[in-house]
Amino acid sequence: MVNTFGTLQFTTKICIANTGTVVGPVEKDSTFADSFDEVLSLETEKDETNEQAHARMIESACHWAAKKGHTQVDKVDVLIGGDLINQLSPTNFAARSLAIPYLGVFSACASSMESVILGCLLLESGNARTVLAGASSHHQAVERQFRYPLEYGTQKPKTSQWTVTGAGFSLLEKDLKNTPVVTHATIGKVVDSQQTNPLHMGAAMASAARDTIERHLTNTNSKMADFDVIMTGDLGNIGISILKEMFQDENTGVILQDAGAQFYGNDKFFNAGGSGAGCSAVVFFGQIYDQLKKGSFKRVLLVATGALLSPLTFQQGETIPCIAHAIECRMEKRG
Amino acid sequence: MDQQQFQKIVDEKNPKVPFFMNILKAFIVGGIICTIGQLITFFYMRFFPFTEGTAGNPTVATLVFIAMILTGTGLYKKIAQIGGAGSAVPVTGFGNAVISAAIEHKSEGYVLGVGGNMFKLAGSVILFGVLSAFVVALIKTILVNIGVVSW
Amino acid sequence: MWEVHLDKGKYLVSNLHISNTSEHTNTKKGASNHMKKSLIVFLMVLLLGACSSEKEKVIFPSDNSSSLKPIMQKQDTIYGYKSVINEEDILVAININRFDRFNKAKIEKKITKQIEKQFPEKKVLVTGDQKLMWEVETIIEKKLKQKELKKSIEKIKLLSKEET
Amino acid sequence: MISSLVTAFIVGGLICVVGQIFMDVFKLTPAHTLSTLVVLGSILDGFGLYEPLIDFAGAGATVPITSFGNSLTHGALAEAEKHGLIGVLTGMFEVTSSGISSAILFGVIGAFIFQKRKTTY
Repeated sequence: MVNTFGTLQFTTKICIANTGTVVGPVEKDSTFADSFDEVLSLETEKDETNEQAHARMIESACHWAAKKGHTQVDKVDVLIGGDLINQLSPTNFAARSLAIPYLGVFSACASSMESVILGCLLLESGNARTVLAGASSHHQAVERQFRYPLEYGTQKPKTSQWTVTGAGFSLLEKDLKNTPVVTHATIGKVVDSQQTNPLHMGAAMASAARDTIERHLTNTNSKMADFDVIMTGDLGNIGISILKEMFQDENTGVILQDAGAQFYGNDKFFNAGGSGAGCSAVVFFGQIYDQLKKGSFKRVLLVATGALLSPLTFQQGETIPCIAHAIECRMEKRG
Repeated sequence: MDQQQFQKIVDEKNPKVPFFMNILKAFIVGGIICTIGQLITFFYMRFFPFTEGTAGNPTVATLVFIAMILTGTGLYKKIAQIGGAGSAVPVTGFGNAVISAAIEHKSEGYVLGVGGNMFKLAGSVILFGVLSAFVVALIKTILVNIGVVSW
Repeated sequence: MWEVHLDKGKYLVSNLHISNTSEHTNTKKGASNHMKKSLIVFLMVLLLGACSSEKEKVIFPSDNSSSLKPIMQKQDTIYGYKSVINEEDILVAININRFDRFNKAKIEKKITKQIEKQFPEKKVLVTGDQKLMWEVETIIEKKLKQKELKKSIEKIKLLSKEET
Repeated sequence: MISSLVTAFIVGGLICVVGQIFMDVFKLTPAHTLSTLVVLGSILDGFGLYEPLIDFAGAGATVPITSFGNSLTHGALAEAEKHGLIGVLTGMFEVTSSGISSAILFGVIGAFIFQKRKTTY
């Protein structure tokens, strides 16, 4: 396992056996709608709190991943997951009912890739045979904690993003045939681009994404053109345009894409697009995973971007530090 | 890629805020809410013993009631998306801030949830209202006692 | 700079140089321009409606209105008044011109002083309040006699003193 | 009748435009904007300018949040006139009480009646 400036190379063949993605009702008409396993009819049932609904969603995503990976959840060695709520309480409650060894991780909206990286390290060191790794977010629970109460009437600026209600979990195993393989990973650095506006996450996270992508490319001495797609988590359409501007020398036209920007198509209501830990999770483990398995993508770089602010630090006038974790997946030729 | 360069790119990519349209919409929505307020005032003056001066109080209470209905049914945030300050500045905006926080934190119970979080958004309005009223009244009273100003 | 040509001559709107006016030229020009025009016409109609007024000058009971009428004629800031007189009370409800309502308090004081000079022995109440105007109108319509007249005048006086 | 509706529309709209300018030009959050407007309301009443505005515009001046600051100051000044300095404290909520009490009351009733609903957009 060669570690050059945060980039890990996995010598053993770590495969994503299968994935499970569950989304809320609002995400029914997203551009990636057909790749989701389950669409909930209601975000929160009648007498359920947001956190209980959030935990229920995580559980069903894990069950989907295990079922599609031809195993049961209680046979999985470790569950690694995270979300955006205080002290990861929804994931903790889901892990309580899943009753398997559990590692909670937090790096805001980059938690999905962080949990996959940790899962790969566990598998690489031989200390686990199967790992469930993923992340999730829930609009009603997150909106209340980070921004305003749901019914509060404010005029959302064009730079604001809509937190996706979604849970995406992947089942990681070793040495499987014709499944996508995680070959490299880059651990993000906390980068602060002196942004203070919590309603303009794209600008805050863009430089963190750029730093991780650049380090990944130099450490694996490859170029952007070698990849079918480099997809960031939730920069939103303004964030991704900033990122493209920063890479303007290389031809980033088609390759550099953003899950959040494309998530709701160009529906003006969602302003700059989707965001949240669930956004990168359900798109990477849904749409991108299906494309890899079908073989239409050979080599992809998935960069989940997270803003490490809290309502407290924002009110104390701090700027917004951000982080971006990345994994590189390949699909070798069939047979 | 130093900070200035990055900031230049960010400012360049920032979508321009539609000033004129926002101001126009705020004017229209604010005006409509105040006109409704005026109609309510006339209603109270016509059927109840309220004069022009005293009809303000029941009007405000009725508008907050309307804000409760609109907030509960989820319409207020749609109006606010169009109106912006036009729906936040009138007293219905104050009502919406209190009521949306109350509805939101019901899951934590009435004492800690609703009680503790109700004035999360609107509390500052009361604080600064009382503070500024105190300071202004103090200054004016002192000036009057010195004789510089009359009541 | 943004202008609207109406039959009443030019009406300059928002000569603030707001940076976004150029934005309107390229993005969805038709929709926002159409909306702006309809909103401005709507505004014009509202402004025109501002100068309707009813002219009514009534003194009740009219027999001893000799010295009150000249005082009321002199007032230029009101466009109508209704007044009630009995043994020791004079009650005058006035309709103040819209733009003079800013100094409604001063106008009321001024007229009260003039009437008190003219009727030293009477208690005078001058008010621009719409509610009291309606009350005075009901008195005049019902043509109340001495006892009810006195009672309703007291009621109106109490009403006007109310604070909250 | 009509003219007071029109002036209420225009004056109310203009106060909201001031709020919108605070939000868009000075980039203030809604809470900052409302607080500034309340302070503005009480300062205006200190100079005795707000009462004539209410006489002129009617609901156009009593509905916006500036009237909350105004009625607080007005109550304090009225009481201070009678009882001197201590009146500033005792008179504060003399005139205005319906705004806050109705907000509290309808807040609790609203929390009681309205369930959380599906996120509509």
